[in-house]
Amino acid sequence: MTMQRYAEALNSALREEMARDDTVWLFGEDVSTYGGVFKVSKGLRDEFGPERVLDTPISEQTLTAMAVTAAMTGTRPVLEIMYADFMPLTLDALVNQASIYEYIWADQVQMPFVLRTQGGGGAGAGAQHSKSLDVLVAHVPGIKVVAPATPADAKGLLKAAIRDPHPVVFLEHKLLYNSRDEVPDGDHLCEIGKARTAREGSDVSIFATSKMVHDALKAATELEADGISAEVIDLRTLRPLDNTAIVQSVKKTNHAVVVNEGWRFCGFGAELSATIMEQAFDDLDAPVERLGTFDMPIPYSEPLETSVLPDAEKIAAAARRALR
Amino acid sequence: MTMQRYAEALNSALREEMARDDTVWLFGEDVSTYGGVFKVSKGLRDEFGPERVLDTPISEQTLTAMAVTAAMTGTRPVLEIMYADFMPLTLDALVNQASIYEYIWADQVQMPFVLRTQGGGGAGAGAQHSKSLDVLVAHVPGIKVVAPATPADAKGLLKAAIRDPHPVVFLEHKLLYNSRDEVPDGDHLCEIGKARTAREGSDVSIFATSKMVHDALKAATELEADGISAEVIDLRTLRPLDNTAIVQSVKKTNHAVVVNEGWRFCGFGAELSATIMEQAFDDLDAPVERLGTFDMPIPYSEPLETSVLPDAEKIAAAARRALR
Amino acid sequence: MKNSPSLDDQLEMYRKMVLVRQLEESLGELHKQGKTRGPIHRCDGQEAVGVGATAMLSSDDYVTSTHRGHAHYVGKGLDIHKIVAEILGRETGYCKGRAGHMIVASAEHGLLGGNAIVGACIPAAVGMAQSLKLLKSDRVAMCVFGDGSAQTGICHESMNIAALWKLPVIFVLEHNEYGLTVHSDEQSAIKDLYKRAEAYGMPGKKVDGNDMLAVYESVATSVDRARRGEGPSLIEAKTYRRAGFSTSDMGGYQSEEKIALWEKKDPITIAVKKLKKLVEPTTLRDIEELAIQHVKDAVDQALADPYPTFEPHAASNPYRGVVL
Amino acid sequence: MKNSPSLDDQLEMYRKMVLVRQLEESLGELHKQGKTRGPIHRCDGQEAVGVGATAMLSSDDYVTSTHRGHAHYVGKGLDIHKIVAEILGRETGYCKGRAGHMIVASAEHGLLGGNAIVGACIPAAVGMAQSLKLLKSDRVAMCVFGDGSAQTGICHESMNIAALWKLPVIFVLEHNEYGLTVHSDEQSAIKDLYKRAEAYGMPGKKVDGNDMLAVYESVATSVDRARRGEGPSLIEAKTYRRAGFSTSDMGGYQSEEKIALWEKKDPITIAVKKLKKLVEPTTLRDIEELAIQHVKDAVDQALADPYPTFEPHAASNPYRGVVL
Ligand SMILES: Cc1ncc(C[n+]2csc(CCOP(=O)(O)OP(=O)(O)O)c2C)c(N)n1
Ligand SMILES: Cc1ncc(C[n+]2csc(CCOP(=O)(O)OP(=O)(O)O)c2C)c(N)n1
Ligand SMILES: [Mg+2]
Ligand SMILES: [Mg+2]
Repeated sequence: MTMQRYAEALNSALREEMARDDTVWLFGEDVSTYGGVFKVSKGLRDEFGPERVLDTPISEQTLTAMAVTAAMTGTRPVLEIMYADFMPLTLDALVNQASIYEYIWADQVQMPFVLRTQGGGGAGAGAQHSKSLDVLVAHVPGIKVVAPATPADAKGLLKAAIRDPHPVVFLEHKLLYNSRDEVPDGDHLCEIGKARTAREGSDVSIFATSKMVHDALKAATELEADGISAEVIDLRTLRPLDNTAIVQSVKKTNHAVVVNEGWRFCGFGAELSATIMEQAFDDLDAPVERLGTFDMPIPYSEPLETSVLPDAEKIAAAARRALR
Repeated sequence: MTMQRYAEALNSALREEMARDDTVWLFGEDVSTYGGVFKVSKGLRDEFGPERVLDTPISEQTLTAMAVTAAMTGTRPVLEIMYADFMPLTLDALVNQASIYEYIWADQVQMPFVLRTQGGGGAGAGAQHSKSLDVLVAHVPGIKVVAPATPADAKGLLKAAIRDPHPVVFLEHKLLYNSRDEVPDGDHLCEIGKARTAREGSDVSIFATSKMVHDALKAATELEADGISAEVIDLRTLRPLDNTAIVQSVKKTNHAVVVNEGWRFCGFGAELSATIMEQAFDDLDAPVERLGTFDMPIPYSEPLETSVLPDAEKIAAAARRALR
Repeated sequence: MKNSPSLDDQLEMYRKMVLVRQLEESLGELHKQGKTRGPIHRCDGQEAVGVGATAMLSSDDYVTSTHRGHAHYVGKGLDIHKIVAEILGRETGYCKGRAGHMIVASAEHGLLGGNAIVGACIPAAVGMAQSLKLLKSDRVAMCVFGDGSAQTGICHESMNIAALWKLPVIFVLEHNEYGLTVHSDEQSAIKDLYKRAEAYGMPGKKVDGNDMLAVYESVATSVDRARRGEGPSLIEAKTYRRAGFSTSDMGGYQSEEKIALWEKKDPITIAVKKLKKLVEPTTLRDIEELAIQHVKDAVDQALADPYPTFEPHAASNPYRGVVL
Repeated sequence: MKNSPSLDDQLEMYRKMVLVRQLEESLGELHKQGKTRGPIHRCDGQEAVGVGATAMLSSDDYVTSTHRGHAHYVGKGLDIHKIVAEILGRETGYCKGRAGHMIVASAEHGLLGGNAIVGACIPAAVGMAQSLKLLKSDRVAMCVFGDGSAQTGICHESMNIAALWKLPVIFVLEHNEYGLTVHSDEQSAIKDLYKRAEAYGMPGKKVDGNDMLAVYESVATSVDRARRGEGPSLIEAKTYRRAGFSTSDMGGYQSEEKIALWEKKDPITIAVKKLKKLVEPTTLRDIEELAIQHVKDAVDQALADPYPTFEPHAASNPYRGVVL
């Protein structure tokens, strides 16, 4: 085990995979000379050369479309889209291109590419640089969507994503890049599609992804003081969803809170909530509590931004409601 | 009352609103000289002139962005996007522009524009021309989303959408354009945000939008033969959702099926299902049954396409499961 | 002369043009008989572009195409029977009937593939070219796209990136004067789109799109350039869409005189006139008759072929754990 | 001379440049003191573009801007205190602190507005211009955007549409050699982006972006042209970004010599040199001192202003019927 920041763990994952497989290449705005605005690709240009680590013009739509076809013709692109807020620009290439070809072309092609981006609020980045928008890609068949909460998972999942023969959207969080934790040494891989129990508990299950896992853990600590034992499940993968882990936890606790940092209405939390209800209806003693960012633009000013985002306090309150 | 095709009802709505308010104008690919590929804007160029009915280059992204700012500067644009499959191209303008300004700019502007498009499968149009993608816009705060199922609602909702001071995405269905039904005479308006009971029933509630309302009605007829009384609620508006109507119906029937033509995973049905569970948990005797298009690209060949789309038979089966 | 096709090559191109012509006429016939599903986009009168532009490529060069791709398919060597079978949604088609008339692909021929999102084939070729460059291959990627597509944002982004990175791409702009029902004069203020090449720092040229030899020679020069690693070129082939946008086009917006004028400039007539100076008329007649028979047989066979049956597709994440 | 500013106008432009310079320096200072939130995009050294390009506009002409909009705001007449208050997230800001540093707008000044989606201000101006044309107004819409933005697809689509429809738009390209950390030479193969105007059939010209008079004269000619209904123009103003991308930029990729070179060409120095021939030095010194004091007062006041408190916003569809 080595202590690493989340950004460093991602950097190691990229480095290791680029060293292992010389068809892996990186591109995106500012990823090369500067090493990425969040420094995830730092040093890789020097190590692997400017042919394999490319700065690009500001052309998200085309870059994504290029990733799709580069992937079907012999290389493994890893594209960085600087903010998740720009995912709408990538969506035609995902929905109308990447999503369809493996099935529609009857398995004549595969598309091993990774689209990395980062989202989330809390940094005062304003309405155009703070959104999650994870559900926009999670809705698209044929695209896997992962969202690691810890440095270890960041590394293991990114390595798995790069090796995956199918398209993977890899969602990072701007407030996690500096978080430090232990990362297993060696060729550490995490299986895409498997949830992780971040904390065991028996009264209520809190399902979360990305930064919300940490808020859920804080909420669990808070709840413990009240004698409430909360289980925190880090889903890690949004698509395909680990139904088994979800049902297992709800069967144990009979109460569920789902928390996702995207907008609540038609957000990823709705899928979680519906899935729990469908698959564990008889085990539920209360309706699933669902939290998301308030259904409105994310404001800039700190007190306003704090009000609209889900956090530990709101999660704890939701858990109490679930148990009421 | 006059018998009108859905396309004609839309055409009347556009004509009446353009005559009533000369700041209303139409633009989009093929809407002017040809009158729209589905003939919704037929005759309007002749009547209102080419300045108010404009054919455009194939530039969906910019056209949508233009609608947003034209609407905040004194006119009321109605933009036609030929297929809902192209909505990803419109999404930056919706998510990062239209969605944010009223709130973020503290109500200095309003954006009365309508984005009309049509989606749905069943016409053999293939994976890039058959999708619904309604949830992609329904997720976005500040954008109303309506989806009429009948000619009367098509007319009444489109007129209301054009008069609405806020952005409205107006979802039509390619297989409904030729459907005929009675449309009230005179200045017929439908309130955005209100569901409609398409059929009363007491055993199970089926919630649907757009073409699925008709499939649900067929399913209800089928179920009736088995002595099952199904209520069909045409939601008409996806956002804002008519929670009152939903809860009212579930309180009566205690069983619910939600059916939406978009993909099932993270689809609009997930929101419906979660909402019902949250708001009527104690009234539910069984989990909400959720139907959508199978989570895969929509294939071209007829037997394949038929297999993946929801239809009356699948709805009836879901209702039976709900009642089991 | 360098970049002039041999006599055999010319005869093969002639044969392919006749194949395409016969294919288009047969498809038109099948449509009238109600034996096709969805619209068919015919390319009668434009055969010289697709056939002439692809004749110098080898099967491991890539071509990306549009909704109007029949001449590109045949030019790239695809089998007529498997094309027709795909268009008719049969199991024996290139994509087992899943893709349908607009998205046909054959990986073994490097045709990846038809694309019904206007403009999407442009970045697709750029992505492939980037892969080829990374693989240090001297293969090339070509996109053939319409005058309408040239107004899309991705066209700009793609040309900029391809020229900047000196990618082995050939941009073949098939200017047939229409984007659906809208004349090119109403899609752009400039007539000669090849001039835009300069805006990206790459060579641009114009060629008579109805003269297969002229197309061949112009494109071949650009292909050579690309193979030498000198970067992309834009070739604008001027032609005319005689057959209407698709079989569902109700017409009325193209002038009869213009169509008649272009009928006189028919690419097959032009080819025959030139070839008659080089071979006996019987040679051409034999080729023609065999080609016509070939298409007839292919169509008959395809009509007798079975439809596919539905199976979920793992990579595309079909319904899982859900009763269908 | 026609399109030359009067002496009073020149002095006012000078005053505004000093205001902007002082604003940038104060914001840099506040950032260092940890009193700002999120990055600040300074425009020191680029004042002549924003101020020179907007000086001939009236308040009901529209301007759309970028993440680096301070000179555009001040040029368009916005109040320094309300700008700073917005940047500091205070209730007294132009947008009550909701917009923050990148999306400031003032409807009464026609500044709609800053935009942190690269390129998005370009179609925004085109949409406004289309409204103005429909309203038969002789007002104009201007977008000021960067060299990086010029590579986006919407830039192409917007210029094509504006030129085709002869819309009253002025495209002011502020070429400061960088898009974030990437030099313009790595974003496009051509150096002079104004040449692209030809690709759309509109006039394009280049101007010394550090000379406020040159900018004014060039832009004023285009504004007149637009007011006469003769359509758009593209003006490329050559300048240089001395201050790094933003306050969070760690630098290291811009050469010291280049920065020093451009410091010699400082727009304020150039303006002073010219103005000294027309007025007493004390006049300039008075203007400067007053401007500096003005910014100091504005900053002090803003720092003392209250933060907003959160309220849901009806038009943006906040949580409804849900316990928060
Ligand atoms: C993004 C997108 N917008 C609109 C359409 C509808 N559409 C299909 S083909 C077409 C015209 C394309 O014109 P052009 O590129 O010149 O091709 P041509 O049909 O002339 O071969 C349009 C508007 C589409 N398929 N995709
Ligand atoms: C669509 C989009 N992509 C990327 C970014 C991140 N980004 C912000 S500013 C910038 C560079 C813009 O360069 P330019 O247009 O030249 O403006 P400048 O900063 O030089 O004023 C980038 C890449 C963004 N905000 N929006
Ligand atoms: Mg065309
Ligand atoms: Mg710049």
